[in-house]
Amino acid sequence: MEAFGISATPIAVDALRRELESAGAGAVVCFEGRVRDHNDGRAVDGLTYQAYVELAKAEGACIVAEARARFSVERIVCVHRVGDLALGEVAVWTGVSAGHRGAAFDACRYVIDEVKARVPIWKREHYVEGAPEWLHPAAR
Amino acid sequence: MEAFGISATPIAVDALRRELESAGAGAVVCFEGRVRDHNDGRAVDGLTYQAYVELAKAEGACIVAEARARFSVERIVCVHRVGDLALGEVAVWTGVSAGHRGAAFDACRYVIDEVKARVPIWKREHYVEGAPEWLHPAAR
Amino acid sequence: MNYKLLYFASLCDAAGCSEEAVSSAACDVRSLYAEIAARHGFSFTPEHLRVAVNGAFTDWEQRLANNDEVVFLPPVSGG
Amino acid sequence: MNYKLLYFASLCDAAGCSEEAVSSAACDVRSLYAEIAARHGFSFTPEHLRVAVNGAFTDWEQRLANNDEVVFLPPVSGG
Repeated sequence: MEAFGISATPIAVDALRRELESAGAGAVVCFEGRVRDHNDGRAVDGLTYQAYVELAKAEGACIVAEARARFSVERIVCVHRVGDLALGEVAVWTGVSAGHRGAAFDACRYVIDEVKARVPIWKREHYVEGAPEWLHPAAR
Repeated sequence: MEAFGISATPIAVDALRRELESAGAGAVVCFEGRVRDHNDGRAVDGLTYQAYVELAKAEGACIVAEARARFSVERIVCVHRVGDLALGEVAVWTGVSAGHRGAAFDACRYVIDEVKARVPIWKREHYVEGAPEWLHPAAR
Repeated sequence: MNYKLLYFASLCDAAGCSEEAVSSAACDVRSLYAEIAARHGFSFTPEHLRVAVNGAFTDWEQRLANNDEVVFLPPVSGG
Repeated sequence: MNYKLLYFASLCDAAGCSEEAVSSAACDVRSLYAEIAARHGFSFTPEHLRVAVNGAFTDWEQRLANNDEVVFLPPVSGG
Protein backbone atom coordinates (compact mmCIF):
# COMPACT_ATOMS: atom_id res chain seq x y z
CA MET A 1 0.00 0.00 0.00
CA GLU A 2 1.08 3.57 -0.71
CA ALA A 3 2.29 5.70 2.20
CA PHE A 4 -0.13 8.45 1.11
CA GLY A 5 -3.57 7.72 -0.26
CA ILE A 6 -6.82 9.35 -1.27
CA SER A 7 -9.98 7.45 -0.36
CA ALA A 8 -13.50 7.92 -1.69
CA THR A 9 -14.86 5.55 0.98
CA PRO A 10 -14.67 5.73 4.80
CA ILE A 11 -11.09 5.45 6.04
CA ALA A 12 -10.38 2.01 7.52
CA VAL A 13 -8.56 3.26 10.60
CA ASP A 14 -8.03 -0.14 12.21
CA ALA A 15 -6.44 -1.61 9.10
CA LEU A 16 -4.16 1.41 8.72
CA ARG A 17 -3.07 1.20 12.33
CA ARG A 18 -2.11 -2.44 11.88
CA GLU A 19 0.21 -1.42 9.05
CA LEU A 20 2.25 0.57 11.55
CA GLU A 21 3.10 -2.42 13.71
CA SER A 22 6.74 -3.40 13.68
CA ALA A 23 8.97 -5.21 16.17
CA GLY A 24 11.20 -2.17 16.55
CA ALA A 25 8.41 0.34 17.03
CA GLY A 26 8.20 1.43 20.65
CA ALA A 27 5.99 4.41 19.85
CA VAL A 28 2.96 4.88 17.62
CA VAL A 29 1.32 8.30 17.19
CA CYS A 30 -1.91 8.67 15.22
CA PHE A 31 -3.77 11.79 14.21
CA GLU A 32 -7.42 11.78 13.13
CA GLY A 33 -9.04 14.86 11.65
CA ARG A 34 -12.80 14.60 12.07
CA VAL A 35 -15.76 16.59 10.81
CA ARG A 36 -16.74 19.00 13.58
CA ASP A 37 -20.23 20.36 14.17
CA HIS A 38 -19.03 23.97 13.92
CA ASN A 39 -16.38 26.16 12.32
CA ASP A 40 -15.70 29.87 12.71
CA GLY A 41 -18.85 30.25 14.76
CA ARG A 42 -21.18 28.62 12.22
CA ALA A 43 -23.06 25.35 12.77
CA VAL A 44 -21.82 22.79 10.23
CA ASP A 45 -23.73 19.69 9.18
CA GLY A 46 -21.29 18.11 6.73
CA LEU A 47 -18.33 18.58 4.42
CA THR A 48 -17.42 17.76 0.86
CA TYR A 49 -13.75 17.25 -0.02
CA GLN A 50 -12.53 17.50 -3.59
CA ALA A 51 -8.99 16.58 -4.66
CA TYR A 52 -6.84 16.99 -7.72
CA VAL A 53 -6.09 13.33 -7.21
CA GLU A 54 -3.04 12.85 -9.41
CA LEU A 55 -1.15 15.80 -7.95
CA ALA A 56 -2.45 15.21 -4.41
CA LYS A 57 -0.98 11.70 -4.42
CA ALA A 58 2.36 12.95 -5.72
CA GLU A 59 2.56 15.81 -3.22
CA GLY A 60 1.45 13.57 -0.34
CA ALA A 61 4.12 11.01 -1.22
CA CYS A 62 6.67 13.81 -1.30
CA ILE A 63 5.65 14.97 2.21
CA VAL A 64 5.96 11.45 3.59
CA ALA A 65 9.43 11.13 2.02
CA GLU A 66 10.45 14.45 3.62
CA ALA A 67 9.24 13.22 7.03
CA ARG A 68 11.19 9.97 6.62
CA ALA A 69 14.34 11.97 5.85
CA ARG A 70 13.90 14.36 8.79
CA PHE A 71 12.83 12.00 11.57
CA SER A 72 13.96 8.57 12.69
CA VAL A 73 10.76 6.62 12.07
CA GLU A 74 9.74 3.11 11.11
CA ARG A 75 6.51 3.56 9.14
CA ILE A 76 4.28 6.43 8.02
CA VAL A 77 0.78 6.15 6.59
CA CYS A 78 -1.54 9.01 5.65
CA VAL A 79 -4.94 8.83 3.96
CA HIS A 80 -7.22 11.75 3.07
CA ARG A 81 -10.88 11.29 2.38
CA VAL A 82 -12.74 12.81 -0.59
CA GLY A 83 -16.47 13.09 -1.28
CA ASP A 84 -19.33 13.85 1.11
CA LEU A 85 -18.67 13.40 4.84
CA ALA A 86 -21.12 13.44 7.73
CA LEU A 87 -20.38 14.88 11.18
CA GLY A 88 -17.87 12.77 13.09
CA GLU A 89 -16.42 11.05 10.01
CA VAL A 90 -12.66 10.86 9.64
CA ALA A 91 -11.46 13.36 7.02
CA VAL A 92 -7.75 12.59 7.31
CA TRP A 93 -5.73 9.99 9.20
CA THR A 94 -1.98 10.00 9.78
CA GLY A 95 -0.07 7.36 11.73
CA VAL A 96 3.64 7.06 12.47
CA SER A 97 5.59 4.33 14.23
CA ALA A 98 9.11 4.89 15.54
CA GLY A 99 11.61 3.57 18.01
CA HIS A 100 11.03 6.54 20.30
CA ARG A 101 8.11 8.85 20.93
CA GLY A 102 9.77 12.15 20.08
CA ALA A 103 10.28 11.18 16.45
CA ALA A 104 6.79 9.67 16.22
CA PHE A 105 5.12 12.86 17.50
CA ASP A 106 7.27 15.17 15.39
CA ALA A 107 6.84 13.21 12.16
CA CYS A 108 3.07 12.87 12.63
CA ARG A 109 2.74 16.60 13.23
CA TYR A 110 4.97 17.39 10.25
CA VAL A 111 2.93 15.24 7.89
CA ILE A 112 -0.47 16.62 8.88
CA ASP A 113 0.77 20.23 8.91
CA GLU A 114 2.29 19.88 5.43
CA VAL A 115 -0.68 17.98 4.03
CA LYS A 116 -3.01 20.74 5.15
CA ALA A 117 -0.75 23.43 3.70
CA ARG A 118 0.30 21.87 0.39
CA VAL A 119 -1.82 18.99 -0.87
CA PRO A 120 -4.41 20.05 -3.48
CA ILE A 121 -7.57 19.13 -1.60
CA TRP A 122 -10.44 21.51 -0.96
CA LYS A 123 -13.18 21.54 1.64
CA ARG A 124 -16.75 22.69 1.02
CA GLU A 125 -18.62 23.33 4.26
CA HIS A 126 -22.34 22.67 4.45
CA TYR A 127 -24.04 24.84 7.06
CA VAL A 128 -27.17 24.32 9.09
CA GLU A 129 -28.23 27.73 7.73
CA GLY A 130 -27.13 29.26 4.44
CA ALA A 131 -25.43 28.10 1.25
CA PRO A 132 -22.36 25.86 1.34
CA GLU A 133 -18.97 27.46 0.75
CA TRP A 134 -15.59 26.35 -0.51
CA LEU A 135 -12.85 27.26 1.96
CA HIS A 136 -9.73 28.94 0.59
CA PRO A 137 -8.04 29.99 3.82
CA ALA A 138 -4.82 31.52 2.50
CA ALA A 139 -6.89 33.96 0.41
CA ARG A 140 -8.59 35.52 3.42
CA MET B 1 -14.51 5.83 33.45
CA GLU B 2 -11.48 7.50 35.04
CA ALA B 3 -9.31 9.72 32.83
CA PHE B 4 -6.24 7.81 34.06
CA GLY B 5 -6.27 4.09 34.69
CA ILE B 6 -4.03 1.14 35.49
CA SER B 7 -4.89 -2.11 33.74
CA ALA B 8 -3.74 -5.62 34.57
CA THR B 9 -5.23 -6.92 31.30
CA PRO B 10 -4.51 -5.93 27.67
CA ILE B 11 -5.50 -2.33 26.97
CA ALA B 12 -8.73 -2.14 24.96
CA VAL B 13 -7.53 0.50 22.52
CA ASP B 14 -10.67 0.58 20.36
CA ALA B 15 -12.97 1.13 23.33
CA LEU B 16 -10.72 3.91 24.66
CA ARG B 17 -10.64 5.63 21.29
CA ARG B 18 -14.43 5.64 21.14
CA GLU B 19 -14.49 7.51 24.45
CA LEU B 20 -12.73 10.40 22.74
CA GLU B 21 -15.47 10.97 20.19
CA SER B 22 -17.34 14.22 20.59
CA ALA B 23 -19.24 16.43 18.16
CA GLY B 24 -16.87 19.34 18.76
CA ALA B 25 -13.67 17.33 18.36
CA GLY B 26 -12.02 18.10 15.05
CA ALA B 27 -8.73 16.50 16.08
CA VAL B 28 -7.85 13.27 17.86
CA VAL B 29 -4.24 12.39 18.70
CA CYS B 30 -3.36 9.00 20.17
CA PHE B 31 -0.06 7.72 21.50
CA GLU B 32 0.69 4.02 21.97
CA GLY B 33 3.82 2.86 23.76
CA ARG B 34 4.60 -0.70 22.70
CA VAL B 35 7.06 -3.32 23.86
CA ARG B 36 10.05 -3.17 21.50
CA ASP B 37 12.33 -6.06 20.67
CA HIS B 38 15.43 -4.17 21.81
CA ASN B 39 16.60 -1.47 24.21
CA ASP B 40 20.02 0.09 24.68
CA GLY B 41 21.50 -2.44 22.29
CA ARG B 42 20.14 -5.52 24.06
CA ALA B 43 17.60 -7.94 22.58
CA VAL B 44 14.44 -7.84 24.71
CA ASP B 45 11.81 -10.56 24.81
CA GLY B 46 9.29 -9.08 27.22
CA LEU B 47 8.62 -6.63 30.04
CA THR B 48 7.04 -6.65 33.46
CA TYR B 49 5.48 -3.44 34.78
CA GLN B 50 4.85 -2.93 38.47
CA ALA B 51 2.88 0.01 39.88
CA TYR B 52 2.25 1.54 43.27
CA VAL B 53 -1.36 1.54 42.14
CA GLU B 54 -2.94 3.91 44.67
CA LEU B 55 -0.37 6.66 44.13
CA ALA B 56 -0.06 6.00 40.39
CA LYS B 57 -3.78 6.62 39.91
CA ALA B 58 -3.66 9.82 41.94
CA GLU B 59 -0.58 11.15 40.14
CA GLY B 60 -1.99 10.17 36.72
CA ALA B 61 -5.26 11.97 37.48
CA CYS B 62 -3.24 15.01 38.53
CA ILE B 63 -1.33 15.01 35.21
CA VAL B 64 -4.56 14.79 33.22
CA ALA B 65 -5.98 17.72 35.21
CA GLU B 66 -2.83 19.75 34.50
CA ALA B 67 -3.16 19.02 30.76
CA ARG B 68 -6.82 20.05 30.81
CA ALA B 69 -5.86 23.34 32.45
CA ARG B 70 -3.00 24.06 30.01
CA PHE B 71 -4.54 23.06 26.68
CA SER B 72 -7.94 23.59 25.09
CA VAL B 73 -9.07 19.99 24.81
CA GLU B 74 -12.30 18.02 24.87
CA ARG B 75 -11.34 14.64 26.35
CA ILE B 76 -8.21 12.95 27.66
CA VAL B 77 -7.81 9.27 28.44
CA CYS B 78 -4.64 7.49 29.56
CA VAL B 79 -4.20 3.87 30.62
CA HIS B 80 -0.97 2.18 31.71
CA ARG B 81 -0.58 -1.57 31.72
CA VAL B 82 0.89 -3.59 34.59
CA GLY B 83 2.01 -7.22 34.73
CA ASP B 84 3.85 -9.30 32.13
CA LEU B 85 3.83 -8.02 28.54
CA ALA B 86 4.95 -9.77 25.37
CA LEU B 87 6.68 -8.04 22.43
CA GLY B 88 4.31 -5.72 20.57
CA GLU B 89 1.82 -5.36 23.42
CA VAL B 90 0.61 -1.89 24.32
CA ALA B 91 2.28 -0.70 27.55
CA VAL B 92 0.64 2.72 27.70
CA TRP B 93 -2.06 4.43 25.66
CA THR B 94 -2.93 8.14 25.70
CA GLY B 95 -5.62 9.76 23.58
CA VAL B 96 -6.75 13.37 23.38
CA SER B 97 -9.58 14.97 21.44
CA ALA B 98 -9.75 18.72 20.84
CA GLY B 99 -11.27 21.30 18.56
CA HIS B 100 -7.92 21.88 16.86
CA ARG B 101 -4.88 19.73 16.26
CA GLY B 102 -2.30 21.89 18.01
CA ALA B 103 -3.91 21.42 21.42
CA ALA B 104 -4.49 17.72 20.78
CA PHE B 105 -0.82 17.09 19.91
CA ASP B 106 0.50 19.23 22.75
CA ALA B 107 -1.77 17.74 25.42
CA CYS B 108 -1.05 14.16 24.30
CA ARG B 109 2.69 14.82 24.41
CA TYR B 110 2.40 16.51 27.80
CA VAL B 111 0.51 13.61 29.35
CA ILE B 112 2.86 10.89 28.13
CA ASP B 113 6.00 12.88 29.02
CA GLU B 114 4.73 13.55 32.55
CA VAL B 115 3.45 10.00 33.05
CA LYS B 116 6.86 8.62 32.16
CA ALA B 117 8.61 11.09 34.45
CA ARG B 118 6.35 11.06 37.49
CA VAL B 119 3.94 8.15 37.81
CA PRO B 120 5.22 5.40 40.14
CA ILE B 121 5.44 2.55 37.64
CA TRP B 122 8.56 0.49 37.04
CA LYS B 123 9.69 -1.61 34.12
CA ARG B 124 11.61 -4.86 34.37
CA GLU B 125 13.20 -5.86 31.08
CA HIS B 126 13.56 -9.52 30.19
CA TYR B 127 16.47 -10.13 27.84
CA VAL B 128 17.09 -12.82 25.28
CA GLU B 129 20.40 -13.36 27.10
CA GLY B 130 21.06 -12.64 30.78
CA ALA B 131 19.03 -11.92 33.90
CA PRO B 132 16.10 -9.47 33.85
CA GLU B 133 16.68 -6.00 35.25
CA TRP B 134 14.55 -3.25 36.77
CA LEU B 135 15.10 0.05 35.00
CA HIS B 136 15.70 3.12 37.16
CA PRO B 137 16.76 5.61 34.51
CA ALA B 138 17.22 8.76 36.60
CA ALA B 139 19.72 6.87 38.78
CA ARG B 140 22.12 6.20 35.90
CA MET C 1 -2.48 26.06 -29.26
CA ASN C 2 -4.85 23.64 -27.57
CA TYR C 3 -4.89 23.17 -23.81
CA LYS C 4 -6.89 21.06 -21.41
CA LEU C 5 -7.86 22.95 -18.25
CA LEU C 6 -9.13 21.40 -14.99
CA TYR C 7 -11.02 23.44 -12.39
CA PHE C 8 -11.41 22.70 -8.70
CA ALA C 9 -13.42 24.08 -5.78
CA SER C 10 -14.57 27.70 -6.21
CA LEU C 11 -12.87 27.97 -9.62
CA CYS C 12 -14.98 25.04 -10.78
CA ASP C 13 -18.10 26.85 -9.57
CA ALA C 14 -17.02 30.09 -11.27
CA ALA C 15 -16.12 28.39 -14.54
CA GLY C 16 -19.30 26.33 -14.47
CA CYS C 17 -17.38 23.20 -15.45
CA SER C 18 -14.69 20.90 -14.04
CA GLU C 19 -12.70 20.82 -17.25
CA GLU C 20 -12.62 22.40 -20.67
CA ALA C 21 -10.59 22.28 -23.87
CA VAL C 22 -9.40 25.73 -24.90
CA SER C 23 -7.76 27.04 -27.98
CA SER C 24 -5.56 30.04 -27.16
CA ALA C 25 -2.74 32.19 -28.49
CA ALA C 26 -1.27 32.32 -24.96
CA CYS C 27 1.97 30.41 -24.78
CA ASP C 28 2.86 30.71 -21.10
CA VAL C 29 0.95 30.05 -17.90
CA ARG C 30 0.57 33.68 -16.84
CA SER C 31 -0.89 34.79 -20.17
CA LEU C 32 -3.24 31.85 -20.29
CA TYR C 33 -4.53 32.62 -16.77
CA ALA C 34 -5.15 36.28 -17.66
CA GLU C 35 -7.25 35.20 -20.59
CA ILE C 36 -9.18 32.51 -18.74
CA ALA C 37 -9.73 34.61 -15.60
CA ALA C 38 -11.18 37.44 -17.68
CA ARG C 39 -13.51 35.10 -19.53
CA HIS C 40 -14.81 33.32 -16.38
CA GLY C 41 -14.62 36.31 -14.03
CA PHE C 42 -12.19 34.61 -11.62
CA SER C 43 -11.47 36.87 -8.65
CA PHE C 44 -8.13 35.28 -7.70
CA THR C 45 -4.93 36.97 -8.82
CA PRO C 46 -1.89 34.79 -9.56
CA GLU C 47 -0.46 35.63 -6.11
CA HIS C 48 -3.31 33.63 -4.55
CA LEU C 49 -3.01 30.62 -6.81
CA ARG C 50 -0.58 27.87 -7.58
CA VAL C 51 -0.32 26.34 -11.00
CA ALA C 52 0.33 22.81 -12.25
CA VAL C 53 1.14 21.64 -15.76
CA ASN C 54 0.78 17.98 -16.68
CA GLY C 55 0.32 16.95 -13.06
CA ALA C 56 3.29 18.78 -11.52
CA PHE C 57 3.55 22.15 -9.76
CA THR C 58 5.30 24.76 -11.84
CA ASP C 59 5.72 28.55 -11.97
CA TRP C 60 3.86 31.31 -13.76
CA GLU C 61 6.60 31.82 -16.37
CA GLN C 62 6.37 28.21 -17.58
CA ARG C 63 6.11 27.99 -21.40
CA LEU C 64 3.27 25.81 -22.62
CA ALA C 65 3.24 23.13 -25.30
CA ASN C 66 0.33 22.01 -27.42
CA ASN C 67 -2.07 19.69 -25.54
CA ASP C 68 -0.67 20.54 -22.08
CA GLU C 69 -3.00 19.95 -19.13
CA VAL C 70 -3.04 23.17 -17.10
CA VAL C 71 -4.57 23.58 -13.63
CA PHE C 72 -4.90 26.79 -11.60
CA LEU C 73 -5.12 25.80 -7.94
CA PRO C 74 -6.97 27.98 -5.44
CA PRO C 75 -5.72 27.95 -1.81
CA VAL C 76 -6.09 24.44 -0.41
CA SER C 77 -8.18 23.48 2.62
CA GLY C 78 -7.68 19.77 3.21
CA GLY C 79 -7.52 18.19 6.63
CA MET D 1 6.38 3.40 66.56
CA ASN D 2 4.98 0.96 64.08
CA TYR D 3 5.12 1.56 60.34
CA LYS D 4 4.01 -0.35 57.28
CA LEU D 5 6.55 -0.21 54.46
CA LEU D 6 5.91 -1.11 50.81
CA TYR D 7 8.74 -1.94 48.41
CA PHE D 8 8.73 -1.72 44.61
CA ALA D 9 11.00 -2.76 41.77
CA SER D 10 14.69 -3.13 42.74
CA LEU D 11 13.96 -2.13 46.33
CA CYS D 12 11.54 -5.03 46.53
CA ASP D 13 14.25 -7.37 45.24
CA ALA D 14 16.81 -5.95 47.71
CA ALA D 15 14.44 -6.14 50.69
CA GLY D 16 13.30 -9.61 49.70
CA CYS D 17 9.67 -8.67 50.32
CA SER D 18 7.01 -6.34 48.91
CA GLU D 19 5.91 -5.10 52.32
CA GLU D 20 6.86 -5.36 55.93
CA ALA D 21 5.71 -4.10 59.32
CA VAL D 22 8.54 -2.39 61.20
CA SER D 23 8.89 -1.15 64.72
CA SER D 24 11.31 1.77 64.88
CA ALA D 25 12.45 4.67 67.03
CA ALA D 26 12.74 6.83 63.89
CA CYS D 27 10.10 9.54 63.84
CA ASP D 28 10.75 11.20 60.45
CA VAL D 29 11.11 9.86 56.93
CA ARG D 30 14.84 10.52 56.56
CA SER D 31 15.74 8.71 59.79
CA LEU D 32 13.53 5.79 58.94
CA TYR D 33 15.14 5.43 55.51
CA ALA D 34 18.64 5.49 57.00
CA GLU D 35 17.70 2.65 59.31
CA ILE D 36 15.91 0.58 56.65
CA ALA D 37 18.56 1.18 53.96
CA ALA D 38 21.29 -0.01 56.32
CA ARG D 39 19.37 -3.13 57.27
CA HIS D 40 18.53 -4.14 53.66
CA GLY D 41 21.68 -2.81 52.01
CA PHE D 42 19.82 -0.39 49.72
CA SER D 43 22.26 1.38 47.42
CA PHE D 44 20.05 4.41 46.69
CA THR D 45 20.66 7.61 48.62
CA PRO D 46 17.66 9.88 49.38
CA GLU D 47 18.63 12.12 46.43
CA HIS D 48 17.73 9.28 44.07
CA LEU D 49 14.42 8.43 45.70
CA ARG D 50 11.04 9.98 46.27
CA VAL D 51 8.98 9.20 49.31
CA ALA D 52 5.26 8.78 49.92
CA VAL D 53 3.37 8.58 53.20
CA ASN D 54 -0.17 7.23 53.31
CA GLY D 55 -0.46 7.30 49.52
CA ALA D 56 0.76 10.86 48.85
CA PHE D 57 4.17 12.21 47.88
CA THR D 58 5.89 14.04 50.69
CA ASP D 59 9.37 15.26 51.64
CA TRP D 60 12.21 13.73 53.65
CA GLU D 61 11.60 15.93 56.70
CA GLN D 62 8.01 14.67 57.10
CA ARG D 63 7.26 13.61 60.71
CA LEU D 64 5.73 10.19 61.02
CA ALA D 65 2.76 8.98 63.06
CA ASN D 66 2.11 5.55 64.43
CA ASN D 67 0.82 3.11 61.75
CA ASP D 68 1.81 5.34 58.81
CA GLU D 69 2.30 3.59 55.48
CA VAL D 70 5.70 4.67 54.14
CA VAL D 71 7.03 4.01 50.64
CA PHE D 72 10.50 4.81 49.27
CA LEU D 73 10.16 5.11 45.50
CA PRO D 74 13.10 4.33 43.22
CA PRO D 75 13.34 6.26 39.91
CA VAL D 76 10.31 5.40 37.79
CA SER D 77 10.40 3.79 34.35
CA GLY D 78 6.83 3.56 33.12
CA GLY D 79 5.82 4.06 29.51
